[in-house]
Amino acid sequence: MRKIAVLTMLAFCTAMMFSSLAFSARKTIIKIGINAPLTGDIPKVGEGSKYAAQMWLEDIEKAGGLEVGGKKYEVELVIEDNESKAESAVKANTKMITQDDVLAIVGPQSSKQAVPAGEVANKYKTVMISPWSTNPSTTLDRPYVFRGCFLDPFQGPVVANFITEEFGFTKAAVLYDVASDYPKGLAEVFKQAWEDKHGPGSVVAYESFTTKDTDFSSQLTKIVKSGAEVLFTPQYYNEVPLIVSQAKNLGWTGPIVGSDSWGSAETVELCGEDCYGLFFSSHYAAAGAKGATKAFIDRYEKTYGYIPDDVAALTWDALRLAQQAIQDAGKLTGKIEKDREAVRDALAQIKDFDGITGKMTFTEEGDPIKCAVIVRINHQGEYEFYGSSCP
Amino acid sequence: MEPLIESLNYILQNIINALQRGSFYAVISIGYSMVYGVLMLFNFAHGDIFMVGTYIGFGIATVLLATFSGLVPPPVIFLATVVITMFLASWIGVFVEVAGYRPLRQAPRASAAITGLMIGIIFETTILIMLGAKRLSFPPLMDTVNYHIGGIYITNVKAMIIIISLLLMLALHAFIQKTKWGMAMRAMSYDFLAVPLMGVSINIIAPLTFAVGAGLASVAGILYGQAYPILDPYMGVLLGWKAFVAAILGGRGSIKGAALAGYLLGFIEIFVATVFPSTLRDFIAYSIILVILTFRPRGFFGMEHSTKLRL
Amino acid sequence: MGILQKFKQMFSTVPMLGWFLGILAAVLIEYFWGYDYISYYLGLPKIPVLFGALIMLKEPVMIPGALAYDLIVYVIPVLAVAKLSSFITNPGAALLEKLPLWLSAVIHLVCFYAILHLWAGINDYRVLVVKLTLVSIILTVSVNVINGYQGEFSCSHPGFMALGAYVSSILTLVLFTNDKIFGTALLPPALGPYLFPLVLVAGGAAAAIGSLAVAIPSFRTRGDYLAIISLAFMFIVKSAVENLNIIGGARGMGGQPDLAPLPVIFFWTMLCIWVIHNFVTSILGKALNTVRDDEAAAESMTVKTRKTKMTAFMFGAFWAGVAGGLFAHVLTYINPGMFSINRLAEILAMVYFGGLNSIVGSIVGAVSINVLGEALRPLELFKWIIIPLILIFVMIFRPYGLISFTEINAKKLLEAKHKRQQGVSP
Amino acid sequence: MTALLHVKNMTHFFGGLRAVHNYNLNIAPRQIFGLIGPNGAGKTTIFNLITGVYTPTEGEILLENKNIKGLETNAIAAMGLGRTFQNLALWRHMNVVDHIRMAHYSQLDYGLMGAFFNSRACRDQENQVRENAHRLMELFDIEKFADDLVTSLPYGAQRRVEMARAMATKPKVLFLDEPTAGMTPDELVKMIRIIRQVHQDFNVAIFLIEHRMKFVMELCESIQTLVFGEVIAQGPPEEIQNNPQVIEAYLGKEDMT
Repeated sequence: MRKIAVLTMLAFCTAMMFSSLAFSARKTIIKIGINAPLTGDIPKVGEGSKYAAQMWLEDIEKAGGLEVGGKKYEVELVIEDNESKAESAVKANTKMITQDDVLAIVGPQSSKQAVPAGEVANKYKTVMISPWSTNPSTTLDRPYVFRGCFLDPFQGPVVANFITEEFGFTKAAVLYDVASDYPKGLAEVFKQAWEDKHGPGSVVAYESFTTKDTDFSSQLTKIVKSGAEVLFTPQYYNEVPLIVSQAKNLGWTGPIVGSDSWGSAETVELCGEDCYGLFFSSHYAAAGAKGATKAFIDRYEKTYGYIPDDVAALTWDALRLAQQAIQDAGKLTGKIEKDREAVRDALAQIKDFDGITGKMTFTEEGDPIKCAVIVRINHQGEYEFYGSSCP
Repeated sequence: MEPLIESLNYILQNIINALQRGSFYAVISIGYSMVYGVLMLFNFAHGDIFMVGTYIGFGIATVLLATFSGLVPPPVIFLATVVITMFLASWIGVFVEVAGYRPLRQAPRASAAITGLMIGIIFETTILIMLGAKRLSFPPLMDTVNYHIGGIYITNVKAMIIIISLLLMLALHAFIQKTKWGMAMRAMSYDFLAVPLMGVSINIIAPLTFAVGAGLASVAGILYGQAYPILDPYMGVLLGWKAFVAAILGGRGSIKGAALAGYLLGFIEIFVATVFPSTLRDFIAYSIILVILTFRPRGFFGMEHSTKLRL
Repeated sequence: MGILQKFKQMFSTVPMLGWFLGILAAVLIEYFWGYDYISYYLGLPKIPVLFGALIMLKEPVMIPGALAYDLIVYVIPVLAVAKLSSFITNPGAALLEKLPLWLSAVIHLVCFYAILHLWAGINDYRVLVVKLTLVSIILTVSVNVINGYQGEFSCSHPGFMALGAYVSSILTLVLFTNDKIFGTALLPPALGPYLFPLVLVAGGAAAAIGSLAVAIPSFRTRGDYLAIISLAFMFIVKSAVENLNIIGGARGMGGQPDLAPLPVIFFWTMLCIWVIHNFVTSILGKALNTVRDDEAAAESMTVKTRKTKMTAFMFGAFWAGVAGGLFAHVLTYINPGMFSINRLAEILAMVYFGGLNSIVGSIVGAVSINVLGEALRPLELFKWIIIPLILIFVMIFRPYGLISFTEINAKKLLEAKHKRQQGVSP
Repeated sequence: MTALLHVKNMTHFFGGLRAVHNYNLNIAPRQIFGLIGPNGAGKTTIFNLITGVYTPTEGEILLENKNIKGLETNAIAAMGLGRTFQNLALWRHMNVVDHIRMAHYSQLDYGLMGAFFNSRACRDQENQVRENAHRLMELFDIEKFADDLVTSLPYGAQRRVEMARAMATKPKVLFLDEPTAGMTPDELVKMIRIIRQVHQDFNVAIFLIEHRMKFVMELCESIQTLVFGEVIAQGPPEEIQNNPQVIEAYLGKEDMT
């Protein structure tokens, strides 16, 4: 008994001593949460977000902290993995808000995590900016949730218009992943937009597959047979190369057009020459970028060894938006609830924010009004600016 | 006459598609089925063994192509890749057996299944940690040539996949029928206890079975890399579960059954998507399986025996 | 070993009530002094949320601080209060022993809930973790009915859960909320909390009816074939939901009213444990074991094996449906991708880790996997190496799971532990 | 003679193979009836046919003048046809008392809801079953094993558990499939005593398959000899013992213990 007591006391004392090393009075630190899919289905997206965030933090640290209302504050990133699962994203958001006291959250990227996570952020009145989620319900009726990109209902018609104007086609085919929220939503919007333009039945083949499928031969055979002139496939970078090469092998000769989910450097790396000459809509075009955009791309490539995906660029913009909003808020009171509200108000007020993916002004819903870019994959395998479409 | 030929072509084209898809299911589920037959285990790690095999194949192919490209004809490189990969991958199989399943030989089968599942997750994560989140592209081991025969498109890769898969199955069949090891495996799938009597230790047969299964899976992985050249650490998960379905559908320990069920799965998937709206593919495909099993509760070649989980 | 034994003996006189009192003391200490004093002086940024696991893994420099916190706030108060108060808690427990067992159990549960509420209430993240853990407990216990007690290898639980989640979500969206798809609320939202139990039961019933698709083939199909039937069922449910655009398809369904606060979930979890415990200890429930161990013998001993199998499936599915309903209202968002292979692996891990044929085991399994999953969060990828490794070791050394073939003995758990028993029970 | 169990012209085919041919049986109340025959003669098949594991291709089976052919095994068992198995069919993960409790299954009527919510009816009935189980265990001398897993019991005790379990179903006819298989002489003597006692205390008729002639001769009032699915002789023990056909078909081939 005595032995235990002595041991306990000893342990206690050592603990006190050691922790005094780590001891620092509670000062106001600006914490920004990053909710990213580091594991799970799309780890590459998580990696891009993480890298962009680390680059941003580097900048802040170089400047010796973030200056708000004439005072420099230390900034800390809280990076949480959401495992690409909805409930994990909810947990991560709850943890960051209630435990880590973050001032704002950037992420989650995919809509299937951003929609439920947004609910949490809104409930706790914390600003959340999803850089990449294009599902309208992410921000719908949620004053505290913003996004850094355009929405599906905007992108679909942009692509439909582009194809009509560029090629003059009237018959289109769509191939999409029925089990994944983003491709499915965009496929529906595109179909609607195309049929509004060319009459019902002008989408001659509307085929789907399921996440993780790698064989699209029966769908593509159907599409080839349907007599479509163009194939629209709003898929991710890991599926696009397979779709493109299988289509070619099954006798498809028309153009294949994609959406912003193509905008990863890996698309062309994995796809190779098969993808040269294809078009997709995106948030920004890496090749031939100028100014701040180019600076970002070059720096990212230098640090991490590859050209940043659109996710990285959007995350960068989202973080800078958050930074701007915090600075605009004027001063930090140290009372987290108050500061969060101030940041939210400041963010909603931001006009013509000059992001590397375009100029942004938020609507009432917290969606940015920004332009879409049509990108062409040129014969060096670079993403080339081809045109843009603004709302 | 025109439309008739056209629809005939359409069907033929889809048969070729289904044959390619079915080949993968067949080869992978045979590996699954062998373990299942011999040890009565669900080897839930099989999908991930396939994944690891594919990555090994990727590594070997990359190295060989970098060193010998241009010096040696492509078929030689291809063959060398297959042989080396098979050899290395079979050690993965042995490792899984020794580390994960051997300590559990007396345990309930479900526990062993969970161990397999966990080994699979460890493989996935290890690959993710080692190689990062980047997807890899399997280098083509031959130039794709696309033949257009009377309205049907077939590439040399496709033809090769179908042929090599068939050859593999025949070779395996010969191995099982003719060699001492194969016979021991067959004996074991009849009776767990008979084999020690024959003078062959289960501690040799079990790893051998895993090795053969892993070897097959790795060849399937190389072929898979030719057909669908994008590798990611989670690529084996769904395939593994589908192989599980095919192996058991085929009947316990029946190589023939597993191969048949594999092809059947390929055909169901392709043709359901062809005939019905493809959004309903999974719904209809799995309903068909459910109905088959309701009316043929022992699979195709399943033996009359009542197996319960040895709890 | 010696110290451990001594330790065990020292605390063998503490009844459950005493432990509750100890934990209560710890929670009160944390509640009043945790933030302002203890964590402050230990240099911790905040009250460590999961016993400091998160902060320790993230910043190793905090390890001593977090450990000291655990020691000061939890270990010492719990042990000290539990031991020192045994002179009062033992008579207390003896007094409760005189009451009917159910009343005594209810009193204990109420005490336990009060403490849990206080503990979780310190931080909403804790609340969420506790909620999801409780839902997992329901789920795990319900799987154990089929996979443990009845010994099948059923893979369909994510499907059952999905049925429950969707049906109950549709009901609450139709009845209590103004929704885009389903129009204005049919009933005043204030009625929500009162009718929520019925909604959950409806979700459970839907899952139970759905389970017939697996249960009926199970009359003819044995063991392994049943495993793929159930797997096929899971894929069918997922694919069906994906194709139903009215309920959101792959986009999922959100906006469920927040009808599942902690007390509601706690109540349902306890109800589930109680009902399943009653069932599996009754002869009708033990019939599951007889079907598992020897079906022919069961038949000859007058057991209606068909009915038994059907009951097991529908019963297990019912609770999975209830768990799904609660899950949907905790997250207030569901999509079909949540109820797929990943969920299946997680459920199986919890059941087999905890222990087959044992409710206690399932509770242990669900709690440990959930808490581990959260606590190891800072390790990111390495979490998915450590958790599987732990599971493999458990399977190797305890093939039936940590605690298997053990039932709750409420009487023994709650009884007073007097000093004189010390010699009797080691 | 009013038969308790009456089997008439029962014939059964497995696929094309005729396993049992024109089998007739009459067991009177309280009678001990033996069935002997060489291995593979179809003795266990007859048990399985009567108890409903298989449905006979032809013939009729009456228990107390009620048709039981085609009913499910559990229904037949509940009507009063208890049995034991040749190779013990105990439940590996269950303790002894639960074995005996389980066999009361058909005597409960509290329903599923009663079980879920532990209703009064459920508690009362379960308590009664528990009492009855302890009585039975005492009778069969297995009380001391009550909380042990059956797999940890000595062989003889396992046999007795099976008997006790069968008796718990309140049978009118008890089918014993080689009750002494694999027993030591000591255990054998004990078994004979137990069977006698069961016969007396429970007022049951007993139908048993046995290999050990001595055992059958001592216990049975009437014996049938089965060869290749056909009865070749029937009568009291002395008669069977001296029947030349039996000696040739059965005793001549098998060594007699």
